[in-house]
Amino acid sequence: MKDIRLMKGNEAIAEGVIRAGCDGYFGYPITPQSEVLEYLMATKTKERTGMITMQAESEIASIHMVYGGAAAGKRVMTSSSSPGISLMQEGISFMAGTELPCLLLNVVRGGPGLGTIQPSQSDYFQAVKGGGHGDYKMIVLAPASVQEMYDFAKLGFELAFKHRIQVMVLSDGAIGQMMEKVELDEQVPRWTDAEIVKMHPWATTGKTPDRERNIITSLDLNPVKQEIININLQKKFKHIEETEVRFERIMCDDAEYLFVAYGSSARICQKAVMLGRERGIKVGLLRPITLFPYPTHELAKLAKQVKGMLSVEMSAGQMVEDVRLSVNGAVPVEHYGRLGGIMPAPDEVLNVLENKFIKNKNYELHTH
Amino acid sequence: MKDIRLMKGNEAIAEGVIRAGCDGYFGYPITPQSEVLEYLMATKTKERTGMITMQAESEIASIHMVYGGAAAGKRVMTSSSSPGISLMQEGISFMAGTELPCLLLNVVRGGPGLGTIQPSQSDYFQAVKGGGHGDYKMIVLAPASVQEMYDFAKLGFELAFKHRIQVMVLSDGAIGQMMEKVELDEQVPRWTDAEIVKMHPWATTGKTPDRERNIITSLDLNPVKQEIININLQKKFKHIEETEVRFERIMCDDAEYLFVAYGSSARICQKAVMLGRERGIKVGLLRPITLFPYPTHELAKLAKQVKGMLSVEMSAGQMVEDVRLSVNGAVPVEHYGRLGGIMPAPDEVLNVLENKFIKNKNYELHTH
Amino acid sequence: MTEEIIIAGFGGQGVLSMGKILAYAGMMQNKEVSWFPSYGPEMRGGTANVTVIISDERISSPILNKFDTAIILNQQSMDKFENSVKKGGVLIYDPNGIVRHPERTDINIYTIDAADEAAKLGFKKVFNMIVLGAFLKLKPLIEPEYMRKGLEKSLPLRHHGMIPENEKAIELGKSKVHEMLVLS
Amino acid sequence: MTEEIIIAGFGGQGVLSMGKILAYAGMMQNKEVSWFPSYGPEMRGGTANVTVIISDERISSPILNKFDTAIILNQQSMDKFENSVKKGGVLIYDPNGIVRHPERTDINIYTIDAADEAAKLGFKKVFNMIVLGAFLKLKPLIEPEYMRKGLEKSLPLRHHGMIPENEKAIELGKSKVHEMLVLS
Amino acid sequence: MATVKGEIVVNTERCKGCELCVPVCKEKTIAMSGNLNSKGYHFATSTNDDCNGCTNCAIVCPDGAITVYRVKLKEEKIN
Amino acid sequence: MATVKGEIVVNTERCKGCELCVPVCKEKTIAMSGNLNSKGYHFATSTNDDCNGCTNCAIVCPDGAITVYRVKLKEEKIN
Amino acid sequence: MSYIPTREEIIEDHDNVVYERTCLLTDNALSYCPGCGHGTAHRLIMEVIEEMNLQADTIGVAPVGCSVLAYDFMNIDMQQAAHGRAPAVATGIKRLYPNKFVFTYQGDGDLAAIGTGETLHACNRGENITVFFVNNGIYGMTGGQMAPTTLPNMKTATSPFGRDTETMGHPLKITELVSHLPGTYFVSRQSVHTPANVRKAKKAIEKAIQYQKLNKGLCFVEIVSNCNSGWKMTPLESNKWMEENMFPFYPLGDIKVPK
Amino acid sequence: MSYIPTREEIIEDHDNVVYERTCLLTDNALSYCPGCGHGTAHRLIMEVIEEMNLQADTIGVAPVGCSVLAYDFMNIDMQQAAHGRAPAVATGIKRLYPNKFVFTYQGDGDLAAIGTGETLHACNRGENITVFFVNNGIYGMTGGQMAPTTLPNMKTATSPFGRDTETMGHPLKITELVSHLPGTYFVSRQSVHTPANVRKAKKAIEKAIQYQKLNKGLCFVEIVSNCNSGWKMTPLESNKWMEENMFPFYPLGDIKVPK
Ligand SMILES: Cc1ncc(C[n+]2csc(CCOP(=O)(O)OP(=O)(O)O)c2C)c(N)n1
Ligand SMILES: Cc1ncc(C[n+]2csc(CCOP(=O)(O)OP(=O)(O)O)c2C)c(N)n1
Ligand code: SF4
Ligand code: SF4
Ligand code: SF4
Ligand code: SF4
Ligand code: SF4
Ligand code: SF4
Ligand SMILES: [Mg+2]
Ligand SMILES: [Mg+2]
Repeated sequence: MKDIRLMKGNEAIAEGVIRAGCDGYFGYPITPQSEVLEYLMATKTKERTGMITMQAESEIASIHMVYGGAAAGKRVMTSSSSPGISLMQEGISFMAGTELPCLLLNVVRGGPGLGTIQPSQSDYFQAVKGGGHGDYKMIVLAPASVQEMYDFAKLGFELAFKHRIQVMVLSDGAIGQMMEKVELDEQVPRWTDAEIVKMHPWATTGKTPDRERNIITSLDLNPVKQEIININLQKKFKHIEETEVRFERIMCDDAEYLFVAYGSSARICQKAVMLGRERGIKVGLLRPITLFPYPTHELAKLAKQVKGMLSVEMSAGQMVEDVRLSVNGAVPVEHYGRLGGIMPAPDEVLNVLENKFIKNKNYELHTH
Repeated sequence: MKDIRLMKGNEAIAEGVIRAGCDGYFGYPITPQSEVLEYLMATKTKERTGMITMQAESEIASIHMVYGGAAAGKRVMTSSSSPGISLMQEGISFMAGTELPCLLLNVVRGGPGLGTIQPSQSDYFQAVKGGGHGDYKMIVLAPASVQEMYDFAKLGFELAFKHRIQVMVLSDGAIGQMMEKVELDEQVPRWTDAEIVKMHPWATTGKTPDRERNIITSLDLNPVKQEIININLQKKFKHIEETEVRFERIMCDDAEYLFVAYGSSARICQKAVMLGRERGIKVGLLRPITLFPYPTHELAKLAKQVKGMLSVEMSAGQMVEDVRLSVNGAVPVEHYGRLGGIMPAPDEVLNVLENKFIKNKNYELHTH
Repeated sequence: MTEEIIIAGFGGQGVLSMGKILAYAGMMQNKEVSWFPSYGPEMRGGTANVTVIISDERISSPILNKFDTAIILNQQSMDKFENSVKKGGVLIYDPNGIVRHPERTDINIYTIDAADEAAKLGFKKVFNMIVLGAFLKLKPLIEPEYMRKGLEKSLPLRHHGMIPENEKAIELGKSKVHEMLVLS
Repeated sequence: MTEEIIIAGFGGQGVLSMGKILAYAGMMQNKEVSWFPSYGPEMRGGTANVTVIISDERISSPILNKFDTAIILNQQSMDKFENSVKKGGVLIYDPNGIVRHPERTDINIYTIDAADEAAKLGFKKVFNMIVLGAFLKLKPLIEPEYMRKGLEKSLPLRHHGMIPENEKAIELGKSKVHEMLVLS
Repeated sequence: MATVKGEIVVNTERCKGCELCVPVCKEKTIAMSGNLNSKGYHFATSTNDDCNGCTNCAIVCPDGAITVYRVKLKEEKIN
Repeated sequence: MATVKGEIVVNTERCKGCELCVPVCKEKTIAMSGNLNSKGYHFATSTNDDCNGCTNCAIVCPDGAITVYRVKLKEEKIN
Repeated sequence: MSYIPTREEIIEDHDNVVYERTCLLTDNALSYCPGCGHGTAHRLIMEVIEEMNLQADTIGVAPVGCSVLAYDFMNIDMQQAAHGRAPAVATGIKRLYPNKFVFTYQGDGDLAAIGTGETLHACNRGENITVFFVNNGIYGMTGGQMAPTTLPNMKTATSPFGRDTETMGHPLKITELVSHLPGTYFVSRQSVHTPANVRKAKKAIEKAIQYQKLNKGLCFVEIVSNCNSGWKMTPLESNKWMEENMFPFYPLGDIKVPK
Repeated sequence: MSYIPTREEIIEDHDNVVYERTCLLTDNALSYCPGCGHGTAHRLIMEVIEEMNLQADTIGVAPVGCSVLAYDFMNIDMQQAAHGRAPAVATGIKRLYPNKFVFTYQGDGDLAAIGTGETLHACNRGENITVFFVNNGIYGMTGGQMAPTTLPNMKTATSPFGRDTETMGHPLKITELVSHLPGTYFVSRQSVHTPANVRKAKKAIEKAIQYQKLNKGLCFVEIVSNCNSGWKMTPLESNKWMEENMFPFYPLGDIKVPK
């Protein structure tokens, strides 16, 4: 029998990581994601699977505990919300430099600063362009449902270890706090220490006589070597761009106008597509699931078909840059966003699309 | 008589802030910028102008000391290099949310992680797109000489207070460590406390009976109010985009090909322009001085004139996105970068330009 | 079938758990459901509301500004949500504490004296179940057996003894809802 | 006039300060100058080098890979920079400790026995000034009065007493540089 | 016999009904009202004439809801 | 009279000429060489036969440059 | 017998007021739960500032925690600091305004978890600031998670089976710790749940402010307080629980006094 | 009289070796300045790990500081941690590998400035890790700036006129501080500049490792060391200066021992 539950997004991903065989969670409370740590504590992960759940003294400590565990080959993660994720930027850059796999969850709230605890998507740049220093990318997964919050736990760990990369689940307060039906799957067993030694020969598990010592470091003072390290990193990112793009096409086949939206904005746009079709507008939705790698080619293809694209984000215009870079001037790309924790409504975004592209009025944007 | 000195870039900006009437510097050592704090300490700022120079326990403490000082209307600053700047991202986002003026210096080194201490330009995204959470922008000044390191101290404080915004001087290890001639100007007097009360009525200087209490906060839990705050912020950024763009055109008037480069890369490209002209190539250089606001319109204009643009950065390709967004497909835009602390040479970048656009060979990029 | 519901009132009135029971019951009856709360410290003593959607199809937006049904339990929520009911939709409210009654004529308005009834029972906690009963009378989306399953799933084990009381309250609610005369 | 110079050797040989004195002197003579060092912990006991540019015009790139003159003070630097001298350019080196001598035939190569001369003087510290003298002999960019001003500006006051010794060492260097016979 | 007489005034809108003021009143002057304020709280109220103005209630009130008054009674000297 | 005899071997390429080993040798066995190693350091060297293998020099050497040997001398019993 | 005035007569005359809310508390209703000690702590600090006539000279720093909105209630110039960073923020202010009175107001999560470094170093440097530290053994604001100061076996949202000192560490006596640093001048632990304690706490606050005016270094006043919501008790129960459980571990009184 | 063997005879026979560099130090030349105590500290730790046969069970954490490259010298699995975060990194490892021997190696800037929070909380939680703390009173790596442990009036690149305790604070005795926390089990301060001190330091290191194997909580071994480059002295001068100036302030010996 299928194991179906009604869960909050935050609970779903917590249950998801347990079932994905996660070895350790290290985190610090912050709204709207504290349920992740609370759920893990309440479910006694240690007794259930042996997974360690630990409240750290700060987000900075959390990310470096993750670093330590990841560098020893374990499936580890942390979660936070915007201000806490900002504090982790140095640590994330260190994990990028050392190519350590891990799962990071940002349940985004409105910024800048302390901002608000309401949902937002204004951390796109930070997640996708790199909020830390140096040239690096993370794989960024954008769940649009509680089920995906659950699913991306397992997918996240898989991708993280496949590519030795940090995977960030970029969620938001709405997805984190809402309840939906979730179908759970089987428990993936945690790796034994012996399996880790075998599967991850780079991991610092203790130097045995049969191999050289393992070193996890992001430092090389020799610029020639450092450049090679960086070039190899870039090659990896390129490879990921070629192989790991994920997106969902909703009513795109005959679309004349396109919403581009991820996460909870995509849910809103999905409804707007339905409303639009009722109004007789041939509108579709391209929902990027991976924000890095971005579905650039898909958008370039769609640019040949549609008359205009509207990037809908709960931000002042961040992802829209990637849409524009994808279509490279081939078709008008506009942005519509709500800020500060406000979520747009389906008819609202549909009206904007109509006004921008169809009625061609000089529509007054909320954000400018 | 003019006061001319031979100084390191780091020393020049230190002298610059003193003369710009800076009230307080708070910082933590890190190569390649520790000379800033060392110079300030050695020059006894307290005795010279009354300026406070303080070594903090960390970069995080530094940025929040800056927050405190700025919120009380003082001209304050911090400086660091890449990993230290990553640690400040939460603090910077708080300053953005509270619209506090300050001067920030990033003498960029190679990343990600601990990386190297050699010069790099791989923190462009962090500085320009926003490494912290939320929708915000800083004014980003990119000095290309020691003189500009000096000049941008004063300019930086002026812009910071004019717009109540954070101004980041995005330098790099090369500009920070090299010595050039610097012409110093007169000491700008530090503001008296009374002047601050007058000039900055928002500053928390102690509530007097003649006014309401002043509050510096980035929090508003009411999303409607929070959205208004954010919209006003966006309006400010828009205004800055309209009024504060700075760039330098070098041999652009008749250019058929264009380098786009900032900071020390621009110095290299300037030499490459000279070499190119010797070879008979009509090549020019557009040097953005402000990275935000970006010289989008200037590049869009130049896109009508040139046959190709090469963005040269000591990074895997960051500013190139802004070049592409500016020209919107009108002209091919390529990127050339060296990584990990390596600086390209003038003939090297010229060769790349020739090969990409003129000989039209399939030039093998270093970075891909 | 898709039913889009907003439930809004004071924190402490059981708004969120009423939504949760409804969503659980819908899920047990094999429907798609979503439950989206207002959250955060503003809930402390302030207002609380939750959007519940029950549907036969995959749910698109869990966040809405128009609803098939609004269940309104204080004045603030009335001010906020009266105009969010779709034309022809349903508004149910408890008149207790309501100063300005709804004025729309293009929707169907019902009242339920849940606070009074709960007080009469001497059992204030079932207030929200009485309201839920009123809703279910008007929108019989969920069959009683699934309501029970929903209660079982959403209440912690130690409260399962209370399920009969809750069911009774639901039945009471069903019997006490009545339509407001629209004077137009 | 633009002169692009690399000075390279061990940390401790006074490479950076030699470049600094040259740059200061150039500045005093109203030229444009730049001084760009290798920096960081690799300097600890490792190699050190500095690019100095002296020019009548605004200096474009302070970072170069081709030089008019290379002043080379150990083997590692010879290996690294011999090929960076422009065709027709100048390479000056101290043969002390050099195992593999320069082999290019399209540049002008000079030697200066600065270590030996300094040892003879019993005053090792002026080693770099002797080298600087050799350079100035070949490239008399800076007039002696500005060299003195450069020394004054770049040395801390407490070392000003040493300026005459430094000047003498420069003169010594000028007299001791000699061209290498190119066997080709 | 009391030589002072006190009175308290509770700002019923500020009062949150926490009841902290009740036990600290030696004179048992304060009790919680059966009525609610606009925020739904039962507020504190003065229930007898015994208040001596000691201010205990006011200084433990987290919401600064109580103002205390006191007058000295002009006492006729006995003896 | 010594009942043991020691010897040290200095890894002259590891030695950085810090001189820390010199004063800790009670036997005054160690001195700095006039020669330089390839990194330019004057290295430590054993200058007499008095080493007793006490290891003092080796255990203060930050660079682990000294190996110490010791043999027991077969002593003829007097008395 | 004397004439006994009526209630109306008494309250009509403002001269009869022996206690009223200080004007340095705004008219905004406090956002705290009923019975929460934060309100009393706010009031005491504002009373002292009023009495010492320091309003125009005061710059306060609010933390992240339930008291994040302190600036809505305290009628003084205030800055809201990022979580844990109030001591750094206050340092920045005080260094630039050595003659102002600068204080931070922080919770236990803010001061003793994420802000440990800033707290310790401000104390160690002997910054001339005053730290008011409200220790309620829990993260009130975020819904009752474990704090560094949570007592052994105490149940919170993130220690639902009680704080297990084996894996979660012992409660951190940060106040004792900072008292060991030469930079702290006056360190005291108080509570505000009874009239007597309120009076003592106010004395400690007065001293702390006095000393700052004399440039004596950092003064640190802890207030052990209830978080009845987080502890899931009524206000009266929570104060009782506090006396029985918190005070034995966090004994009240001065910890470091000037010699 | 006995036969006295020749030098060649003695060193020919490996059985005669009474001291040689442990095989747990790699062949890489140490990157430290001549005479720097880091090298000796490295060696002692590696000797003990060798003697206790722990190589396969050890995961070390290198800091940011002069010893950032410790992994080039220690022949064990190692992770390089961000500046100040080694205790958090070690916590992450140890929680997931409770049977491994996990240690951090940190400088005073790393451990007592930027890393204060991580240090204190790892100590407070009683993480079963061992912290080796090399206190040289300065930031060696970055060119000799002031550290939290810099002595009063000591000149550094950022206190060129001497550490002014009025504005820069007093030197921080972090070791004494952490010894007050219930989570620390064994806390000791040693030096490695004389044979006798080296021997004592090694004993302390042995104990610290032993106790970790017994899951006793956090063990903390400070090594007061020279930074002759930063102090601008010869190695011998610097050791003398250390004895005369550092030891009075940072007295050697055990600070907390198991009861
Ligand atoms: C960087 C960051 N991390 C986490 C949070 C979430 N957060 C807000 S308040 C708080 C703790 C509050 O506890 P405490 O300081 O004890 O104050 P109290 O509410 O108990 O008075 C936390 C973790 C935040 N706002 N910012
Ligand atoms: C986030 C960050 N800030 C600053 C630095 C620069 N930095 C490198 S090492 C160091 C201090 C080293 O001092 P210490 O820890 O005492 O070690 P030592 O070199 O003295 O052994 C600093 C500040 C850095 N690498 N990262
Ligand atoms: S002032 Fe004293 S006597 Fe009067 S009501 Fe308050 S506590 Fe009671
Ligand atoms: S203490 Fe204050 S808030 Fe609490 S019941 Fe009494 S008057 Fe009301
Ligand atoms: S082993 Fe002892 S006696 Fe021999 S050289 Fe070394 S210190 Fe001297
Ligand atoms: S202690 Fe070691 S490094 Fe120093 S001089 Fe002696 S052998 Fe050489
Ligand atoms: S949650 Fe706790 S600390 Fe916060 S206001 Fe309520 S009782 Fe006070
Ligand atoms: S700088 Fe100091 S700590 Fe670093 S290696 Fe040199 S002597 Fe040692
Ligand atoms: Mg608390
Ligand atoms: Mg140090």
